Amino acid sequence: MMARNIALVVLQAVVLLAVSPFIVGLIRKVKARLQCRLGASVVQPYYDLRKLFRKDVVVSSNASWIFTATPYILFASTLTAGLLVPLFVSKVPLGFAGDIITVVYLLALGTFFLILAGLDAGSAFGGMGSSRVAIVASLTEPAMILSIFAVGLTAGSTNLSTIVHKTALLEGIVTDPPPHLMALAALFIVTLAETGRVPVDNPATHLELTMIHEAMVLEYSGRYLALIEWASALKLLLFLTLLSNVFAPWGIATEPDPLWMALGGAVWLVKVSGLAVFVGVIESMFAKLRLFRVTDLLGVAFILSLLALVFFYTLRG
Amino acid sequence: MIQLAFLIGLTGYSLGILLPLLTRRCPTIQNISAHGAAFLGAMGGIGVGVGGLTAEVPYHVSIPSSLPLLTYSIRLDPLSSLFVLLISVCGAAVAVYALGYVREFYGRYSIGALGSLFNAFLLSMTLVVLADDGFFFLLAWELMSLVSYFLVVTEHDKADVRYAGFFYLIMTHVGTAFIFLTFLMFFQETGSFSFEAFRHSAQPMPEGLSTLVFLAALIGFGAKAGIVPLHVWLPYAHPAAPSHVSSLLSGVMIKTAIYGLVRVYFDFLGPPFPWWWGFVVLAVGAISALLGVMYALMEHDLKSLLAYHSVENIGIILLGIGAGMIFQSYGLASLAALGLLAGLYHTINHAVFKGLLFLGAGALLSQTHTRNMEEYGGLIRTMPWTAMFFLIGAVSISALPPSNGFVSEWLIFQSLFLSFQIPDLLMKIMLPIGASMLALTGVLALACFAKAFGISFLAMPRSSHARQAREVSLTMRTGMGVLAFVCVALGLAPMLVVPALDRITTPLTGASIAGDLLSRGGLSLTPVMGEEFASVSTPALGMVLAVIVPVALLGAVVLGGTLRKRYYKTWGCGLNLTPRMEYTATGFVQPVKRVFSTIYQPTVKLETEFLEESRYFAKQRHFEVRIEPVFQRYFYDPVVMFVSAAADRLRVIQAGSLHLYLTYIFITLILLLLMAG
Amino acid sequence: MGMVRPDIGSQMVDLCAALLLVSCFAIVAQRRLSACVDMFALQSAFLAATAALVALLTGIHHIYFAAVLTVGIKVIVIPRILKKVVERLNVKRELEMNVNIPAGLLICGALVILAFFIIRPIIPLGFFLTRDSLSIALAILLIGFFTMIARKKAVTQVIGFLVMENGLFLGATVAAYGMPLIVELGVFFDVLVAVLIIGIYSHRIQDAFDSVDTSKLSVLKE
Amino acid sequence: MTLSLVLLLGTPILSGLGSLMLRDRRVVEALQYGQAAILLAAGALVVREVGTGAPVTFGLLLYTDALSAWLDLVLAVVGATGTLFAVGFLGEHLDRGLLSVRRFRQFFCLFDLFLAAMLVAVNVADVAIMWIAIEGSTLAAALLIAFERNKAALEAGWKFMILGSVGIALALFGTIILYFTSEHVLGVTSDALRWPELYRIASSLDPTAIKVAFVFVLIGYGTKAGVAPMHSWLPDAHAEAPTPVSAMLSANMLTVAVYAILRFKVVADRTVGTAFTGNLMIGLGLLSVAIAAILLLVQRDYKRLFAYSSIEHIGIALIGFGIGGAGVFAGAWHLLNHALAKSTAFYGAGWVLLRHEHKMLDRVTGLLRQMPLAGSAIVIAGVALAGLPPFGLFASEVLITVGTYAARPGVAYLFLSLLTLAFATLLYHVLRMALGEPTEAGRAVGARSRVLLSAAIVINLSALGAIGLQIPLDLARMLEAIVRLFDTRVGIP
Repeated sequence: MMARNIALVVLQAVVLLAVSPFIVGLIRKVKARLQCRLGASVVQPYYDLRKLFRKDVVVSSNASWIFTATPYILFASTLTAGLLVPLFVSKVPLGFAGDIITVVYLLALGTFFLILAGLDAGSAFGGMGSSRVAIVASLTEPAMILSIFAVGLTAGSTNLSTIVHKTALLEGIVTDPPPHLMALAALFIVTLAETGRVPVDNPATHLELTMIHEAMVLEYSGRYLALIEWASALKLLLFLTLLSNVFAPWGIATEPDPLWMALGGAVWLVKVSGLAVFVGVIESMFAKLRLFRVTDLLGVAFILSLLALVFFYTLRG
Repeated sequence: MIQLAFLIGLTGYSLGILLPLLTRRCPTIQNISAHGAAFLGAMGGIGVGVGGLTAEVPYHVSIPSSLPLLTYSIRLDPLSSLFVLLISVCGAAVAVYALGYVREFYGRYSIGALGSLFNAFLLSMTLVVLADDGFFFLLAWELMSLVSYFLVVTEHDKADVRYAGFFYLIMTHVGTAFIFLTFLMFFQETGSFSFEAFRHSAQPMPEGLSTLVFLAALIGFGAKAGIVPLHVWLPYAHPAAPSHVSSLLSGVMIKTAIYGLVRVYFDFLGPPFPWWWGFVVLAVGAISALLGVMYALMEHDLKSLLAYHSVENIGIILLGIGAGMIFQSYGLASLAALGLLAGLYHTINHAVFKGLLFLGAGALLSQTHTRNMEEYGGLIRTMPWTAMFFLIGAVSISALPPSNGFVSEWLIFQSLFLSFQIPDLLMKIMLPIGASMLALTGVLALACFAKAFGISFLAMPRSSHARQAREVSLTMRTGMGVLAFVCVALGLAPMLVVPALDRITTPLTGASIAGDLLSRGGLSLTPVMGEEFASVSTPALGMVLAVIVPVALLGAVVLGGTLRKRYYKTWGCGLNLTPRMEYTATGFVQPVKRVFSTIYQPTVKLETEFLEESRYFAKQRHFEVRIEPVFQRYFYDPVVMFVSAAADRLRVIQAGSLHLYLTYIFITLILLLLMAG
Repeated sequence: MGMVRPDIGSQMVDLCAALLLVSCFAIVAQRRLSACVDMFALQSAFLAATAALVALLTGIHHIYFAAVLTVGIKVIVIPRILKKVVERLNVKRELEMNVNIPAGLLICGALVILAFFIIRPIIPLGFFLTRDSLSIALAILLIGFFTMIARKKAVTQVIGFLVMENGLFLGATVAAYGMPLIVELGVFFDVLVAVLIIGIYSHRIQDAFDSVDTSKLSVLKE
Repeated sequence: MTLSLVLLLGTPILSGLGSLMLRDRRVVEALQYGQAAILLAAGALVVREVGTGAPVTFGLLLYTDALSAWLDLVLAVVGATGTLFAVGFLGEHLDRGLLSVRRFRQFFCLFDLFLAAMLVAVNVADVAIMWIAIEGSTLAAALLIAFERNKAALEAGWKFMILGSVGIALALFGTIILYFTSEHVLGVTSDALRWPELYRIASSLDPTAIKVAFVFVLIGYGTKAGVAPMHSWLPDAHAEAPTPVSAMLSANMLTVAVYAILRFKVVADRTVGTAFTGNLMIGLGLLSVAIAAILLLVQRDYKRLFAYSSIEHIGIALIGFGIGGAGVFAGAWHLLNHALAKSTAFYGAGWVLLRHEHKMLDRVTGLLRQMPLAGSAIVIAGVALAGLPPFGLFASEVLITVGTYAARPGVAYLFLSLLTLAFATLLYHVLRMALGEPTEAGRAVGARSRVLLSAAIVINLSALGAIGLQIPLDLARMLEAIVRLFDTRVGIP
């Protein structure tokens, strides 16, 4: 039994690492298409990663060991968070190690070290990025915990595998749509904010007035930059998986036999790419918000998730 | 075993009190004798604590005193032995640290006084936690406040230190008055001051009286713990003390207030109490947590930042205890045990990492001689060990996995989320709102400590002090190292801590939950409802992280094929970067200040001095931002105004004229004669 | 001592006590300082007479001795000291007052009523001969106290104090046929020393403040 | 037994007269040292003998039971250290040429007679003789207060003299009424005024007369004890008198006046029941604590500061005695500790006065740095007077609050808040003086007097510390005897 679990965990890690650059490529492709230009191919991110891994690393003379350690800590914490989320089978083997709060705080561990790395180089850009991420993160994480928990209440648990397993068997989902919809909206806003998509932060720009995530990683190069890019892609995939599996887990394998898992995996891939396309469309439709409009948007997300929680009790009585 | 440990502890501390005063001559002897004796005493304390936790029947000894109503009686039940253990472990680490830190005070302040007061402080705290008689508890409590006052004003040549000390002394005394009222009401009911009588009072307290007792205890112990309306003295007093003392003040002394609350609510008042008590404690906890972290974010003096964080963490502890009390009032004993256990776990964690952080701040202060973070910078290169320990403390206090802060905050989250089992609708909604405030607090704490660590340790030194800083002495490093090790151990090994805590919560709440709290052979924590509800296993998380990092390292090297690394200037749009261009702490928190400006009501002052020639080129700019001290302005100043106004008006009765004095006597004589006639 | 029937005896004692009370009112009504001193001497004389009468009627000899002492000290020695103080301080005759004379007299009247009201329940306890003049003794005590408050001059405060002493002495003789001898001696000795000290004080105050107006003595505030 | 009583009373009288006759300064000082030593020894002897046994009498004149022995202890200890301090303090004035040897000898004559008068007042059996002794102490005190002959001292002395005499006169009238009622029961005998007889027949005395007598006594001796609203003379007298005198006034004279009130209370309780006297004393006590607590805040002179603190503590003791039962235990314990702490505070203040030659509170800072022993004396005394644990006043204040709470919770809340206010106001000034950097150098004190001053302080502090947490056995037994004395159910031995 032990060996099979470990194999499953490794499989999940490999799948996550493989699919995440594809998702980023897909979103860029959709945006390019909507701007009536051909755009790079969907697999371009893989080439970028390979190029970056081969390049030399340039490290700032002011920086300390934190600067060099942060990429690895960020990559490890995001991957561990990924391993806790059910992808293709509802009972994820590492489920006992953590629940939704653990996932959120693992991501926070990554953000914490990213903020420190931003400050470490001593440049104004890094400081600016860290300061902005501090306020954005402090508004998104509570919203994230509460929205997932609002859904968790239907399953009576905060453990992701249980939530997915119960909702997958069509038990709770139909009964009270309003709180679920609110929680879904809140989580979608959080996804855009955490992964630095357009309304909150423009991933493609290097203009110091607007960039939040990019500013912190400005100093990175070579394999460090590759790891960080890969980690942010992983984070994007993680959020999309949460959106799809927690709110619409149909088609996921409920028992760990290979055939069902393969089918579940395929269904998961389709759902995630659909969401990626949707994110691409959203990015093309909206312009980037001013920084202190973003905090109002995130305030809305926080209130939405809180209301989802409150409505869950009041409506069901 | 306990008697032996008790004797060692007592001799250690009393030696520590006497020795420094006798050896007048050289400060080093005084320093070593004081802190050596303190270390010995702390070892004794650890023995007592461990003995108490493992002993079946509580160890009890009482010496009658010649004063009526006062018996010097001591009782070592699991709750007090936990706190004795806490005090002794932190005391031992701080004693080792102080050996190096106090060297800075040679020649400027009397080391003998500092050393003996330090020992008296530790002894009085241990006695507070062991006391089994109301009168003796009050005596030890006042002694603790008095000794800690004289420790806070060690550097009494500075005016703000004196003000902070006096403010602290008055607030603790007001607190003690309320605690005295609580015991008075118990005395009224049971006729004696002994805790035994409080515990088994014949008939339960009448409704009105028990509410009075609840409020008086909350205010009394809250004033010492620093809950929000009564917290204003804390950010003055803790930074003013020498760092090794403020580490004990913030880490351990405010925990005696938590001990008091738990003792009065769970032990004396007994389980069936009205629901709104738990809600009041929860609300106070949530508000203290949120406001504590918000004011901490705006603070740029490292030690008062840490002091505000103590207010925040006390709030989090009260959230746990409040949730426990709510469950208790609805008869859900096992959930109440979970809430209380989470609160106590966070108490231990906070004592350890707050102590560590203050010791770190002390190390920085001893090297740079300033507490202002804006003048730090780049200290990680010159003080690597201190940076490492401060980082461990920062990770723990921000509750990041797999640290100990995360475990206790996770437990408190779970106890708040279990609210759906409460029949009453209002409570069902209130607890998750408390959870949302805890989530917001947690993440703001993360931002605050990212700022504290980032601005102080990283990038380039911003002042000449920071440039000349060197690593601190070995004793200070070992002191911090011990606390850091305990911090990590508490994080990775909850399965050791939980059974010990369970021995405490079982008698208090009547439900033992150690069994179903630890599943998978103690690997993971599952709150009461079994694994499928929720479970976390920090050891497993730690292992997975430990596996992925080397794999990523190897993978990066294999994929890339190169290991070359070049050092070059940071990119500054072509300019070469100077420390003035780095981000400052004020800059870092400006977005937060702007988002939450309704709470802060900031006042910004910007004066620009232009060149004579043209109005467009500024010679000098002076920028100052000030946060509105709301509580001080609308709560404390009016009280002080009222008292001094009353004093001025009353001054007229001593107007100096003999005839007026004679008239006083005449009128009193006539009135009393009429009364007697 | 059966010479005089008891009720006539108590009436005679009451007569003397009444005379004493009238002299009290006279002191309060005085405007000039030296007249005050004379009035005090007169009152002490009445007091001695009362004491002698009581001694005569009850046959307790040591009261005679007290009466003689009163005459010696309070009628002759103390008025002379006060007269000397008044001349030396050449304080102007006019008496400044906190309370003008009509109001003073009204208050003294109220005090007498109050004294009667307080002592009335105790009367039956006393000796038949002298029991109803105890309330007069209390009245004199209160009036003496009031004169100390009403007048500004240091000397008048002394006189007020001495009137209180007279009230006390009358109370002692009336209530319990005089205290034991040593007590009487002690009381007299204390009164004498008190007056001496007050005399010394008024000299020094006169030199230091060149006025004896006690309202000037209010430098020491709260 | 009578040897120790005679020794106790005789020594101050002899040394007072002696210091008048002897010409040479050194001899007078030696006399004073002897007197201090004998006082301490005699005090200890009296305490040992009276302890639990029956009251000790010497002929018809002296009558020392547990209460008197308690006061003897207070007078002996504080008198001894006060004499030491006085020799040091006045010796310094002599060395600085501010004083002639004649005035020096006059001072000590008055000082010892003042102490003797109080000792007699406490041990004498007859109420009237007690009155005479207290009157004698008032006269001696009046001359001592105006010793320095400046304007302020004269004014303070005058006020003390007038108010004191008025108080004493009222007390005498109360004694007369008591004599009047006791004579009604006992007939015209000379021992109608002796305490033992009064206690024996107390239950058969006339209630209304005793009520009126107690009112007069409470107002009269209350003025001497500085109970509000008759306290107005106290701050002026204590501030202007030479410091050893203000220490004696504060620690001893107020306590002796309270002793007189307590003696009458024992009689009145047996006649009228404890309610009447209790309520009166609690009311006046609360008033004193309130006035003192508030006025402490606006003080600008550190001797006046300690004077107001005396008013507060006498008020607390009165409340203690007013409650009865454990309150009496606490009240007596409070008086002893207050006397020790207050005299230490005045010794410290005196040393500071010698050094800085002015009494302005806000110009004195950094005492702990500049004058370690005087500074720590003031700080430790301040801490003790604020009612903090290691010293006895904490225990007595807790017991008294418990007593008032049992009687009426409202009074207990008021009492506790007043105590907290007094704690804040007193420590505000004391700590402002003690901490910080010294601003004024002041004038150094001669070596000889420095030894004497520190001796007085050290003896007092060690006594205060020794009885802080645990009462010595024979003192505890004596306190029980005092409690029995006030217990109306129990007959008087």
